[in-house]
This record gives sequence, structure tokens and C-alpha cells, in this order.
Amino acid sequence: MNETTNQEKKTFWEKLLSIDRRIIFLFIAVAISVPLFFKTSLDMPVSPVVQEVYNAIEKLEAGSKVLVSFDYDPGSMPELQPMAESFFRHCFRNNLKVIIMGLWPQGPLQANIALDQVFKDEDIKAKNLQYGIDYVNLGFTAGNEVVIDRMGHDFRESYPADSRGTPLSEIPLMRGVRNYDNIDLILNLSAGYPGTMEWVQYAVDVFHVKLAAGNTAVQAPSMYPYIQTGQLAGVLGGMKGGAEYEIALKRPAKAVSYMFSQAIAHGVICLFIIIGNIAFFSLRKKKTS
Amino acid sequence: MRREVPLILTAIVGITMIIAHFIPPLNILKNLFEDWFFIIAAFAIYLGILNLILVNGDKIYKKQKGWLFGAVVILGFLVITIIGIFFSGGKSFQDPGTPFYYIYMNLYYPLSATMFALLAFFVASASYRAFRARNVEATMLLLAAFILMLGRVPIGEWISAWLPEGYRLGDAADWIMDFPMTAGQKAIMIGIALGVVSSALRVILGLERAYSAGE
Amino acid sequence: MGKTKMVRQSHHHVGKLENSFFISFVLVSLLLSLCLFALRSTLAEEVPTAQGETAIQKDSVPPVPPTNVTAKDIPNDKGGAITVSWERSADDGGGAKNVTGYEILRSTKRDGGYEHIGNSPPGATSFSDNATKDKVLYFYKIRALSSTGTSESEPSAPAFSKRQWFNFSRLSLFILSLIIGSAIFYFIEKAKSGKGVFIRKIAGLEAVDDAVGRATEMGRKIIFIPGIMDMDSMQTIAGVTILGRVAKLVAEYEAKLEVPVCRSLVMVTCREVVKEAYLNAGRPDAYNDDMVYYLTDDQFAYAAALDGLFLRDRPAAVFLQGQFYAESLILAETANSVGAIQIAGTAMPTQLPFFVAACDYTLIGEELFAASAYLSKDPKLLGSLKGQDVGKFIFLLAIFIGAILLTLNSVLGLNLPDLRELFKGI
Amino acid sequence: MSSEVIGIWIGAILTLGIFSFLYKDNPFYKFSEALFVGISAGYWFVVTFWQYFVPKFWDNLSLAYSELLTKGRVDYHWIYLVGGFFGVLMLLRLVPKIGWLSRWSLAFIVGTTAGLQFTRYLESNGILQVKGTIMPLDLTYPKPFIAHTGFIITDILGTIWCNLLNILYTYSHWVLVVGTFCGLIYFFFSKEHKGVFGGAARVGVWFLMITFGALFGYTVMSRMSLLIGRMDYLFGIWLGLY
Repeated sequence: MNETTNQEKKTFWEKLLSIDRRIIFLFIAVAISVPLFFKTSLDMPVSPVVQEVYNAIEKLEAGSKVLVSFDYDPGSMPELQPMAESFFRHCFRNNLKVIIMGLWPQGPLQANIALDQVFKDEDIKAKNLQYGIDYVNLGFTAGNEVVIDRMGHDFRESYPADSRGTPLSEIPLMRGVRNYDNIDLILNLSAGYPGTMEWVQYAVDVFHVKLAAGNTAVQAPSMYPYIQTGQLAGVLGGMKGGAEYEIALKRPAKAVSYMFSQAIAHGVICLFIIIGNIAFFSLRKKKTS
Repeated sequence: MRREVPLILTAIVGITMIIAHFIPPLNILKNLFEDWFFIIAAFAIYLGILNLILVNGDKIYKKQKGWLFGAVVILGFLVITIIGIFFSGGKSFQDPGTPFYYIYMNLYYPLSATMFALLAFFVASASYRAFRARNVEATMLLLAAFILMLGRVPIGEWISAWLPEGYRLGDAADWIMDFPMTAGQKAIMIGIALGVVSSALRVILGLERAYSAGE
Repeated sequence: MGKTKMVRQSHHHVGKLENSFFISFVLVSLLLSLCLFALRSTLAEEVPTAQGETAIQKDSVPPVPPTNVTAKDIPNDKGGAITVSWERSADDGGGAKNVTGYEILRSTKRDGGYEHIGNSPPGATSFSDNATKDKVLYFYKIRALSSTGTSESEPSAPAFSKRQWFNFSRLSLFILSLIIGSAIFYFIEKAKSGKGVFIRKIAGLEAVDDAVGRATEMGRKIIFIPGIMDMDSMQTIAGVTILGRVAKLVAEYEAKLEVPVCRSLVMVTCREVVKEAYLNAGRPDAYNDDMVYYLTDDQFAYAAALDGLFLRDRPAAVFLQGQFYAESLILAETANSVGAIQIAGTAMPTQLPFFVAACDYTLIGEELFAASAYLSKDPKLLGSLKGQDVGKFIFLLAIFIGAILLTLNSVLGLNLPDLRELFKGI
Repeated sequence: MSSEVIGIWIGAILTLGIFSFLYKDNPFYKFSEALFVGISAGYWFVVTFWQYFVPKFWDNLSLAYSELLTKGRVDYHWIYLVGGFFGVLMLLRLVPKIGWLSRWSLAFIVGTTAGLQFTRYLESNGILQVKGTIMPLDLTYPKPFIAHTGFIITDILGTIWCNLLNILYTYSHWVLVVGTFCGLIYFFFSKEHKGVFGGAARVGVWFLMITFGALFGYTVMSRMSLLIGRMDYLFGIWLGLY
């Protein structure tokens, strides 16, 4: 990969091409950190795949049941936590019933952290939401996609009790819920396996339930084929997706404020790519002449 | 025995799993086999752990270079294991408030998240090196990456704000994601499907059996 | 990326016979698909429906009862379940008599003996009864509940659940599995008879020899990483079989191999594979279990340890073959910074770009699964690659014909068949 | 200091330890790495124990045992003993003479994986993607575009850019179908990539390259977010600078 292996004195362009990568690292660190000190809010348009997720929730009638699966761990918090909060805000604002679960061991904990944040909002606090009636946390069950499959027959096959150990039959919210037939929408926050792909393959393809998702930016593109085939309603991709959702919801929060750092860092990388290409072409010109 | 049993077992189990997909009453086997897999893996982890301890223990015993770090590995392992198995309330070991959770949040999580965050730097250095317009293919790679990188953040909106709606960088990025990217990805996915089918068959037919032959 | 330079893997050119085989396969597949298509409608089940009479609207207290209660067997299952559906009560969704939920009642007689078997929330229109005895006739009633009283619907027409011995919604998948499977099988068998197969050159795999050779010359290690997933992933299995081929080369060259893994089962498997490879290369004494060792099950801790290993041991070649997630670039960039030749391969579309950007050679998706066959040069295994191509050909044909038919429909307003219907149940 | 504050300090120091690797390998990193390997190995061991071994093996068997004791009947939960049997075979590797028995367990695992993924991939990655690609090759005709920005350069650039995009928008469906088609042709192993076939394979490679570029560009965002999260932790939570 080394462009210059000859021992002759390197020209400026040659030096630039084989620049020590630690210099690039330094630029990135600065580009990310400095904007954090300026709390700036940016406006941006909402892309269609995000709008579709918003619409999927917005279309539900009050009292509809939404299953939210938390399939990530703290490693993806910066991207997915803002989405989780926005999902909860949206659901509670529209008086939807929320059933929380997780295919990742730490998932349901992330849900609790997000709930704590959301309950600080005045309008949601005013609703005086009650555990077991307005929302419930089923917790984690091991088994990955097998859990999804079994829930298609009966939730109780995977979750005999909620995360607090209360049998599902004793939870008012769960009484009318047997399987996906009784769920109006599944929201999935996913950072890998098991995640949205498994929900598509095992819940949507088999039991024909509606699904919308929030993904890390890495994962989101692999969901586009599923959106195109209608297996998935829409997807929020990474921090940008989260920020757009916050804007669609008219409730800017964390994701929107982080976007400034994001934008500067992208700019820096693009500049580096441009400089790299200028150096590459000036060298090539010199060689041919 | 040594050679035949594994081959026959693989073939029978593999074919059963394929057939079970089409015969509803056999579905129960799928769940059962997956549970067995988890049980086997739960047993096998002792082999891995034993190996880890032996390798690092050997380092300490022989006072090899960096033996102190070997001690850190073993100590870290023992502390969290003993706490997790015996002192964190059994099955609810991950609940907030347990000592296991404390170690998780304050040691494991920062280490894991920081390792993950290193990617931000590596993405920058890799793109600087790889994205040069050497030929047609490399140029396409570069252009697609460039448009996506700018189109996904507000900078893209600012520098293309003078263009009419539907023609800005963000829109171009969306179009790339929706059509050429989806097309390329579909091709890869369909290829993978056939690759999996073919290697699964090779395994089931016993043509690819390095894992179970020998002696 | 693979250059399209070709190598002839064997002396025989397989000619016309193969082409006719291709064509006959396609014809058979189309024929079978059409048969199944025709068959499907006759196989479809009669759905017994009961036209419940609309309840007489009274000004009395209870809510309007639900209507149109129907019950039917859930198709293509192992039996023991019936779906009940109904139309909501007119009072569902507001008003003084607002429905607060539904109770599902079941009996084996139309006129009485109904038992309460479950609840549904307001707004619901269906319920699956997962506790039926097969081949027993059941009648269902839905009772609407409200704070002011309850009302029952007319009973449904009888329904019974039955065990289905074949899932007809997956028939097209079944036929396709058979066709592709037998194509692969056919070409494997054919290769056994000595007829060779053309396989195009895959640049990443041509480089394996060089990489191992270079490591031998430099006297440095070769590190092989079979992904981060367990043995329940086909990609790990593919990676491990590639390890077998690479290990044999390593043994022949007398180079040094190290395989750090992150799953215990993978460790056990890799040990078997490497041991076997050394045995086949005639150097069983050079093998020792320490070449394959376990680090940790954790994705990033594994990456951290490998990064340290790369910097301290400066391997000459690094193989990354298997299922990778975010750690792909952490590994590839660090290995690149110490100047190792990197040959990567994965079927994770999201990680391929990083390998393409940071590694010298990358096996893309299907190439990963083809690699062990390619490296083995075993005609039987190469035959299976040819079989895969039949699958690709069928898919290409389906896309081509399907798109043309639909285009003709939309441009000329024709009513030609929609090929997507073939895969309806999936 | 409360345990929470101590926790934040430990977290911050370990964060810096990992970051120090970016400069060069050093004892601080080596310590963090060793600690990470040890802790994570223990973490997953504990998780496997409580979330797989106990519920899937132990609980099922104790259920079976109690059924036997209380009701005197052999119920189906005993079947989990088979999984345990394979698990024990695995551990026999520690006994060199009969270590080969572990291959039975491996054979079982490999067979299950091969069988399960055969149908799964053919269905979700194969048939469904083919089905999604079958679509009418409709054309959409956006309006031709002439820019009026008041500057000659932006007018020209804008007109070129917008009309270029217009062409692409017009052929969107073609791009999807042709891209998938040619991409698949690239993967053919048994046919030489030359002539028309080679041309199609070349176009396929272009599509793969665009796909990789787009995926890379798209991912940059996610990676930056992670670093933002860490920096926020260091500056905001640990140092409390803002």
C-alpha cells in the first residue's frame, strides 16, 4: 500500500500521499470534540424512509399496541438511544400502549434508561402512565430468532413473565395479547444480530405483522431491499435518522445537537479525500511528463 | 466409528433440518436442535476458558515477556466470574445495582465503547488511502462514498441549497441508496444464498469434512 | 476485485451436453412451477364461513354485538390451532356503551356449552385459539364487553384444525431447493466421472500461495481469523474450511501459523482442521494445539487483543475469512499499518466495503463460499460451483422474463402472468 | 467520593488507555487490553452460564426430575439430556484417548447449521430478493431543468447536474433491474468473463463498487457518532466542561 518505496528525497506531494495516519487521527479528534462545546441545533429535511416510520406510528389509533424490541447494547447508545426516546415520546403522546422486550441481554436495560428520560417531559408526566396498563417491560429471553418465531405462536412460550417476574396473565396490558395478531406495529431498535433482519425473516415473512425499525447507520443500508419489497415500513439510519425523526416529531433532542460534530467531521474527511486526490494527480502528471 | 459416525450424523441432521422447514409437525425439532446447540456451546465454553487460563498461566509461570499482563487477564476473569456467579443475585445478575452491573457499566462498557469508537479514526485513514481515482472502478467507489458522506449531513444541504428541491446532494444520496446500491446489494445477497446452499450441501454430502475426519 | 482472466482448471472442456442440461433444467423448473401454480388453487382450503345475522339494534344497555364471526384452521401448521375473526361491534371506539374488550367463547355444539377461552382488546378483530384438538368441530362466539353490559354474537360456522403434513405455502421454495440441489448434485457426480469444470480465476485466492510464500521467506507469522461468530453460522464453517486449505499450504511451506479465535466451539473445530491439514501435508509432528487458541467471546475485546498481536508480532500475512461485524476495519487497518498482506472474505454486505478499502484482496459474498472448493482443486467440489451457477441462471431468467412480462403489461396494457405470483406464499 | 464518581474515573482512564493505542502500542494500552480480555471472557462466561446453561439445560432437567418424583412420569423435558450428552462429549477433548468423540458433537452442530441455513438463505436472500427485483421497467419523465441563479457558473453547473440526475431518475427501475442482473453475472464461476458476458460482468463490478462506496460513505456517520459519544463522556460527564 505504500505509494513511495524509493529512498530518494520525497517531494511535497509524495509526503502528502504517505502522510502519517496519526495526523489524520488528530484532525478527526479535534473536529469531533470542538463542536461539542458549541451547543448548536441544525435544521434538516426529513427523508422518506424516516417519514414512513413516523407515519406508521402516527396512523395507529389510540390504544393500539406497539411492541418495541431493544436489540442493542450500550455500545450503540449514541446512535440508538435518541431513537428509543423519540419512539417512546411518539407512542405515549399518541396514547399507544407499549410492550418492551429485548433479544440482546442489555436491551431491556436500555429501555429503562430511555423511559426515565422520557418521563421527565412535562406532557408525558401529565399523562400519569402506569406500568402494566400503559407500558410493560418483558425483559430479555435467550434464543435469538427462535424467540421471535415462538412469539408468533404465543408470547408466553418465550415470556412466561415480565422482567419483574409477574406472570403475563396478571398484567392488564398483556391479557388480550396472545401473539402478533394482537400487535399493531413492531418497532425494532437494532445494532446487529439478532435484529431487524431476523424480525423481517421470522415475524414479517411468517406472521405478516407490520414492522418499522431504527438501526445503526451501518446496518440501515442492508434494510433498503426489505423496504423496497414492503417487508419493512421504514428505517431510521444512525444519528441522522434519529435527528430527522426528532424533527418530524417536532421535539429536537440529543441527536439533533450531536449532528453539528458529525457534520464537521464529515467535512474534514471529505477534505482529506480531495487533498489525497489532488496529490495523486499532480504526482501522476509529473511522472508522465 | 471415528470416521463414519460424524459423517452420517451430519447428513442425517442436515437433511432433517431442511425437511423440517416444509413439514410442520417437524418444526418442533428445529427449536429443539437449536436449544441443544446452545447447551453444547455452554459446555464448550469451559474448553475456551481453560485454554485462556493455561496460556496466560504459562506466561506467568515462565516469567515470559509481558507476564504481568497475563496476570491481569486471569485476575480480571476471576473477579468478574466469581462476582457474576455467586454475588449478583443469580439470574438477575444484570439488574442495575448488582456488583456485576457496576463492573459492566464502569469497566466493560467504556472499554468496549472506546474500542468501537476507534473506528471513527480508522474510517478516516482508510478513506484517505483508498479513495483515489486510479481507474473507473475506483472512481465509482470514490464518487458514491463522497456523495453519501456529504449527503447524509447538513453540510451537503448547505452546499447544494441553491439547487431546486429533489436535486440536492441529500436527494442524490437517497437515489444512490435506493437504486444502484440496492441493486448491487441484491446481487451480493442472491449470490450468497446460492453460496450457502452449495456449501451446506457439500457439508451434508460429506465432501467438506475437514472438521470431522482424521486419524 | 477479481480480474476476468481465466484459468483452465482441467483438460476437458465440457460442451454441448451441459448446455442441454441447463436448458432442460430451466424447462423442468418452469413446468414444475406452472404445475404448482395450477395445483395451488385446488389445494386451497375451503373456508367455512358463517353468515351471522346482524344483531337487532336495541336501545337497551349492552353494546352492539360483533358480527360475521368466522373460524378457520390455520393453514400449513402442525395443527392444534384455529383462527377466529370477526367484525367489530358498532360500539367499539367510543360512546357510552364503548366496548372494553372481547371474550372468545368456544363450544363443540352450536347451541350451547360455550366456554370462555380467551380475551381480546378493543379494536381487535381476530384471535388464534392454539388449544384445539385436531379434527374436532368447534363453534365460536364473540362476546363484546362494556361497562354497561355484554352481548354475544351469533355462533360461527364450525371449523376444525388439522395437522398439515406439508406446508404448501413453501411449495415453490421446496421445488427450487430440489432443482438447485439436484443441479449441484448432478455436477458433483459428473465431476466424479472425470469430466473437468471451467472455473474463472478468483484473484484473492490466486494470491494465497504468494502470501504464504512471502511469510515463509520473511520468517514471520501467518495469522488466520475465522470471523467472530460461532459454528451456527455458515460463514464460520466456510472460513474454517478455508483454514484447512491454507493450513495445508502452510505446512508444506513450513511457515508459522497462528489462529486466535473468539468462540470455544470454533477453537475445537479449528484444531481438528489444522491438525488434519498438517497430517495430509505429511508433517503431523509440526502441529501443536497451541497454534489455535481462544481469546474471549467478546467482539471488541477480541479486536483489542488482535490489534495488540498485530503490532507486537508483525505478521507477514493476515487472513480474515468468515463472518465479521464492526471490528472488520479495526483489524484490517491495524494489519495494514504493519504491512501485512491481507486476504479478506465475508458475506456481510455491510463489512465488505471496509475490506475492499483496506485489504489487498477481498472475497465478495459468494466467493467466500466458493473459496475452499477453489483452493482444493478437487473436481467434485468444483462441480458444486457449476451447480450454483445453474441456480444463478434460473434466478437471472426469472428476473429477465418477469421484468419483460410486467413491462409489456404496463406499456401495452396486456394481461400477461406475473412471475412474482409463483413465490406468493413466501 | 461516591462509587458513581469512582466508576466514572475508572471508565475515563480506561477510555484513555484504549485511545493511547492510536499513537502507538504502550504499557497503558497493554494493561487496558489485558483487563478487557479478562473481564470480557468472564462476562460472557457468566452470561452463558445464567442465560444458556441454567435455563436451557438445568431448569429443563430439574423440571423433568421433579415431574418424575412427584408424578412418577417421564416427561419430554428429559430430551434436553441429549444436548447435555453432546456437551459432555465436547468436554471429553480433555481426555486425549477419547477426545475424538467430540467430533460427534461438531458433526451435529455443523449438520444443524447447514440444514437450517440452507432453506433460510434460499428464501430470504434468494427468492425474496429475486421477487423484489421483478418489476416493470417503467420510465418516469421529470421535467427538463434550466437553472437561474444569477451566476453563469452555477447556472451551467446546476443545469448539468440536474439534467444528469433527471436522466438517472428516468431510468431508476432500469438501474435496479440491470444492476442486479449484471451484478449476478459477475458471480458466475463456470463461464469465462469475455465478450458480451464479460461486458455485463464489468458493469456488474461497477455496481458492486458503487454499492461499496455508498455503504462506506453511509457508515462514516455511524462511526463518528460512536466517537461523539465517547468524547461527550470524557468532556461532558468526566470533566464536566460544558
